[in-house]
Amino acid sequence: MRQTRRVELRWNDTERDFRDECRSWLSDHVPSRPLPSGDTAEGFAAHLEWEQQLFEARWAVVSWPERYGGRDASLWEWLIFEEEYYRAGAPQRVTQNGIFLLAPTLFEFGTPEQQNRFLPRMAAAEDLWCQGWSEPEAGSDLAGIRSRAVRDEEAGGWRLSGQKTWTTRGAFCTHLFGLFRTDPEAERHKGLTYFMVPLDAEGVTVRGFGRLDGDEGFAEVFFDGAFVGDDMVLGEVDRGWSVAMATTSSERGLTLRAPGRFTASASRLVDLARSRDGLGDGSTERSPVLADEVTRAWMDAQAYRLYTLADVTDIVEGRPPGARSSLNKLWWSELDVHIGRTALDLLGERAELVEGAEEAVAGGAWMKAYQFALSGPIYAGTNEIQRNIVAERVLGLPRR
Amino acid sequence: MRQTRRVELRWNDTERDFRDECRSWLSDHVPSRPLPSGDTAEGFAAHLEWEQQLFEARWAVVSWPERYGGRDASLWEWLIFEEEYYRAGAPQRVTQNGIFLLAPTLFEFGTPEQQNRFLPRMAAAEDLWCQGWSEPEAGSDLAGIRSRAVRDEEAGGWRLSGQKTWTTRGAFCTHLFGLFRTDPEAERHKGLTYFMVPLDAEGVTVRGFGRLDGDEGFAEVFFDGAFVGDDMVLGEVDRGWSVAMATTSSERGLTLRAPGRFTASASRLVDLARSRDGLGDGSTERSPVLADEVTRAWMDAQAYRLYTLADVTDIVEGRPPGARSSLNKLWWSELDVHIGRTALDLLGERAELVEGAEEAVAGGAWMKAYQFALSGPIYAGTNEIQRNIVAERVLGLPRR
Amino acid sequence: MRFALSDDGLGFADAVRDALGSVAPPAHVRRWWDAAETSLVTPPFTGDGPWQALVDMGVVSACLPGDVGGAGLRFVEMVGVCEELGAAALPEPVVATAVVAAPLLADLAQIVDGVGEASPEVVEALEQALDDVVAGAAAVAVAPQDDTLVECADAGWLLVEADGGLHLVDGRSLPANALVPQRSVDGARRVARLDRAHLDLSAATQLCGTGEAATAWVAARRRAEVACAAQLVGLGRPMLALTVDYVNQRRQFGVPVGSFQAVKHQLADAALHLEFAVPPVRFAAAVLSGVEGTEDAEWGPLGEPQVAVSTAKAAASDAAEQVAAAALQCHGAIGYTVEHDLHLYMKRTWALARSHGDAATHRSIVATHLLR
Amino acid sequence: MRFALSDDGLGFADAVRDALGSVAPPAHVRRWWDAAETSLVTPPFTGDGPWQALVDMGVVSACLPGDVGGAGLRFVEMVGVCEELGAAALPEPVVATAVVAAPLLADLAQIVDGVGEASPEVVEALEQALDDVVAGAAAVAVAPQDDTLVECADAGWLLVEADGGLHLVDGRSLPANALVPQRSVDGARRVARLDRAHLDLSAATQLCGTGEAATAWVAARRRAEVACAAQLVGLGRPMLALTVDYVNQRRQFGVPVGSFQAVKHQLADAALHLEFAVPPVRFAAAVLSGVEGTEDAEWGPLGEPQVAVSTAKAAASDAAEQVAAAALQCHGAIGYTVEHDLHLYMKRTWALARSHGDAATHRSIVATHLLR
Repeated sequence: MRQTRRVELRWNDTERDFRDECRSWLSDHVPSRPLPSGDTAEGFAAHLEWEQQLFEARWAVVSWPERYGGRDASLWEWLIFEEEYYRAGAPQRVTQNGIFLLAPTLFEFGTPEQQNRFLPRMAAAEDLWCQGWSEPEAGSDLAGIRSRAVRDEEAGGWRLSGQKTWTTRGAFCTHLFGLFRTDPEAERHKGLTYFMVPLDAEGVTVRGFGRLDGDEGFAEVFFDGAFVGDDMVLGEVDRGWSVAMATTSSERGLTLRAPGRFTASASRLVDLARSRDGLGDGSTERSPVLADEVTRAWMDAQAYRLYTLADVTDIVEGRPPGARSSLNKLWWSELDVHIGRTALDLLGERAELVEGAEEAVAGGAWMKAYQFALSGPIYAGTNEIQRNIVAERVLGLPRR
Repeated sequence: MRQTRRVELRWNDTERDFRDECRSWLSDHVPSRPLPSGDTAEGFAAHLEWEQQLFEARWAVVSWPERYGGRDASLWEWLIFEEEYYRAGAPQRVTQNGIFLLAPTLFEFGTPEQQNRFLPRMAAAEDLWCQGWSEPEAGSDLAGIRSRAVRDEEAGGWRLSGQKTWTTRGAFCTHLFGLFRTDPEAERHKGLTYFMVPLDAEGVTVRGFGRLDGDEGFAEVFFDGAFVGDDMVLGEVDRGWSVAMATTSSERGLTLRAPGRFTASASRLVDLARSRDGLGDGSTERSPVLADEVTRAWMDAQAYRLYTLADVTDIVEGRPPGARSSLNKLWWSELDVHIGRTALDLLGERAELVEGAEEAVAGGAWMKAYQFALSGPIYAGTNEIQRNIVAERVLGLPRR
Repeated sequence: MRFALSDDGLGFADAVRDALGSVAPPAHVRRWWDAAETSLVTPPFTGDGPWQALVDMGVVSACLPGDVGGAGLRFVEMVGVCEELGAAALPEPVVATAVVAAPLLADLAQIVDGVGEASPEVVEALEQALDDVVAGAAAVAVAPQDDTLVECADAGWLLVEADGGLHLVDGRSLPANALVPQRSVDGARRVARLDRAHLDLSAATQLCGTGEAATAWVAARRRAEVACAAQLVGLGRPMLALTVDYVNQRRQFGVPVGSFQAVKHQLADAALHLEFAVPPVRFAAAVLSGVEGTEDAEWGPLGEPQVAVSTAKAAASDAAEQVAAAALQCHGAIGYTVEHDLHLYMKRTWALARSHGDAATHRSIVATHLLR
Repeated sequence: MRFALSDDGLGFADAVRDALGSVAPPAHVRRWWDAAETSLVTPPFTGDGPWQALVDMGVVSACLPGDVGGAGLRFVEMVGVCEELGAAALPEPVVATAVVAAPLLADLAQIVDGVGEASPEVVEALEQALDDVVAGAAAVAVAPQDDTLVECADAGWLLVEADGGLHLVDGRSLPANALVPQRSVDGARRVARLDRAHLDLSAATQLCGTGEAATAWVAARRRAEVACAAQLVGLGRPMLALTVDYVNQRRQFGVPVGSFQAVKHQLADAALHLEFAVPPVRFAAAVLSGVEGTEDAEWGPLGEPQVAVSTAKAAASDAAEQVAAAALQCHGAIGYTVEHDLHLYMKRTWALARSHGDAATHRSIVATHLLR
């Protein structure tokens, strides 16, 4: 007879050891001064160095198999890693799009050759991947993709043409993954193929442009007959949509947004509120109102943490979350905006001051974080789309 | 040359005299104890007596011509009347649906005979009118009306059949106005005719049923071949939609909701907050958070008051508000819910106590008011419909 | 780490849901409403009906130790049951008796036994009260010193907090004017104000005044807060389900109302907040049950019992109210009638959202812990 | 009763809008952004361009009395102009000079004249400052004692509050390190911190310390608050208009994005709050201008100047931020780039919403008045 399962809120000894090792390494290695933004050329280089350090200490991809540079970490250990990583204030992960979006797809659809070729270099930050989902006419509506790949039988591959845009850190990366239309007759979700493309290929042009926060974080990528071989197709030709959906569900789901980031932000918000830059001596009527907002943000971060623990329990026990990952995305993205907004409200008049202003609190990091947070409800499927998904797939309302 | 128009925030002497007279009469006549709810049989009778008092003193329909019992009051004076009426805590107007919804239509579309026959009796609360818009299958979508009127040439009139529902105070009224389909071939907005129907006609059955707050405030009205003469048709046959639209735009617009009701509620909310039943001694952290909600409600009520003054200025100077009346309805209905909700939050545990509970604050009036307020975003075109209207007609978004 | 109901707790909750589905449908709730038309005294519930069904299932005595006839369950095993009792809007005072008062009685019996402080009369009364719970012969209610409303207008036993300690009062011997029933917007609620002037609190009713008793009392009040939160998240479910059914079926403008994005998004938001209120409620129950691991410093402030409790109640109150608001708005006029069942759940939500501390109060408690 | 802009005020606002449409398009704002890349010192604005155009139209000196070369307009006649200056996100310090500082200078000149308190040097400086405003030769800024940011990083004249009164300081004679420019998220903003250690506040700069001067100073700060509110409601308009254009044109899923109800409702809500923020702003301006009737007891607390002002600023801050949020969300990724103009308005909104007191601060002021 199977043993009765109980509520269990203790980390086991292996997990505790994992946390200790992780915490101790981070405490020794996290730069004491924040690196410059990884979305600028200068900052990107600094972040690459950091990524290489992570890789050498086997912290770059903890949940991957050891042969690719990981630690075979469990989902629980991965949560612990993320919690420690953000708690330590470690740098943003500029390798994130490859590791969190492409890699799960490679693990699922890649040939052994593709896996061996790309995964270790990705983990080591030798190949740097950016995503090529959006196009000028295909944002929320990914099925509207127009970029094309035309068969070049002679050369044994494909010729790519068209344009991708809003490619995060595209100007600094070496490779792009994304969908191209291989069957021009097919409509919408059909006839798309998932390609991996080296950005130094002939016929590829990358143009960086400015994001809201002023960093050159975005790029447009133009394809003008660029050639890629058959070995750069991920999954079946013309079946790219279902291949990509596995990736976007990672983007929306658990793997992109562990609670550690938000619980760490919420703790910093609490610290800000307790400081003189926040509520100060709390003597004004305004203070309790803002204290209430800080508390809401903290509570919502805790709810996300607990929800994730319940989610991971479900996954571990074989109850897959399915469309509930849309709930996740709604929660963390709106929580993140709320944390940022509350910080600005605490800072009051000084909220507008940014890096370079002597009077800026924390070097303007809160305004930067707020601007970053504002992208959350937009990218990876706008929150309007997510609410449709929740209504239709979780609640069962008619699709129309 | 026309005189330059300035900002002018003074009431003129006529208006001040009007206010004084009104205030003094109300102060002498408003019952010192609130009447029982006008949405119960017992309470309705008490309210009728009050309506008759109002009529005798010529306060029932101040903006109507004197020959129908009014005072030819200007829009400004009407605003003043409403402000004084609600400030004095005078009883709810059970004649409201006739006076505010049917009367403007009668003034615009009625024959002189109809006007002379119905308006004075309406003002005197001798005829009591309820609206018959909604049907089981036609709520937000009024064009889905199925009740029919079939021509009875011989009798010189029409035979009505079908069902109306959610007819406020239908069980206590004497007459109903509403739309019936006269051209069964016509679709949606076409082929409807605006009828006035005595509820004691043969073939009319009224069944009262309970509203959220427990009062028998709603009725279903069944028509089974009930006869009405041609003189009961308002406007042209088959053109009822445009006739009715004039009325529903009154329902949504200025005439139904003068700011006086909301500024008075907001003032009472402030009083509640200042009392021991509200924030008490203000010693808890909770208090400033609720004080902030009270302040928001008060400010929103003031904004509604000022917006209305600007609106009336526009109307008086010949700039009609148009679709902006949808903005009005969104504002007052959500303000009203916010006022009610904030009162419940102030009352905390005692918010649930209602009339008959010895511990209930103000006899449970706040819970009653909250429940009443909850109907605001639903009736007279749900707020979802209103937002569509604002988006499409004010902002110019595509109708789809 | 395993953050999910235990198999036992889940099985118990499922069994209770199934049972309530047949013995406590909305029509049952309406009978309590109807009874309130003529009298606010609690209708008899100790005969047939849901109370007896739950007694028979062992729900009422579940948290009592095995040696007095209970099942020795911890609160964390009962939190799913509380959700189900909420989802049924059950009028009977099961939650107040089973998870709040009964385990408190058991705690007090143990303390009295150890300290030997109470009079023989009260020791006997304590035994009798425990027997009554096991037999399902009486409900037990608590009456805190701050004179919050008593949640059962005619409990068989009453645990009254008064200066210096706790008193056990036999409800059946109370003067008629001691518990004054209060009419609630929820016609199936039976709440009362305790009029202490008509209460005889003597040494004969005094249970104990030790620190241990105070600790047990605080724990009981926290259980009451979390149990109330659990009922609130439970209440959210039928409101959401009724609404989803309605908007799928109701057509306007030629399409189901549920196909409009404005309706979809209101309900998606309501579902979102309801879903995210559940884990904090269950976590608080785990903390109050001393589940192993909850003492780990990694939890931070959330590991402090009152912070966990207040986080749960604030989240549940707000989420359930949001669901109620969305449900009413998406129903439109039909939801505004008492003929439709929605109001049964909605009014209970309004009441419970402000009972045992409203969201603002609980957030201010958390704020004090975080920002002090 | 006539609650609308006066014909003069409306005509002036329309004229300013027309003028700004040609002399201060978004490309003009971007020039200030570009200049900030290399230096935070205010780019020269007293030559050609919008400043001179507005000087020529009489905007900058409009609130000065006729005898010193102004038009003698009250603030209430300028509130529509402030809305337009906001709608253009105009970087030049027109608002701070024209409606805040210049009329304060005029008030002080009158007080000084009446009391005869100030030194001849400062009387002369006062005259010079007034002449500069009329000629458009310099901007004037105020520096309150609480060390809030100074809104013009290199004003020609500075009115500095210090213990015991107000000082008039010639900006061109300030040591380089006295006004420390602060980089703002809005690259077209030029704000600075006043470093009083490097300031020479002597009797030679002391204007007056009378009660009348204090009253004029309070009035100036209130004008600054309402003028900021007016700019915020102005800023809301281009953000809304850009968004309406975009969602009408942008297609996804085969239809314009603006046909989705979720987009419609966000924008309808934003428009609603923006529309309802305008009357409180204009009313506050009327109260500050002493428009006849504002002293009527019928206005209740709203008639108290600080209540009217704080109501206006709170409403405008919240409404403009709501419009900004809806605009960004409805634009999606394109709004998240600096190549699109939206961010020019949005970042100014973030800054102004918290300048001169944020919404929470102003609501707490109103709360104190209402609930004391």
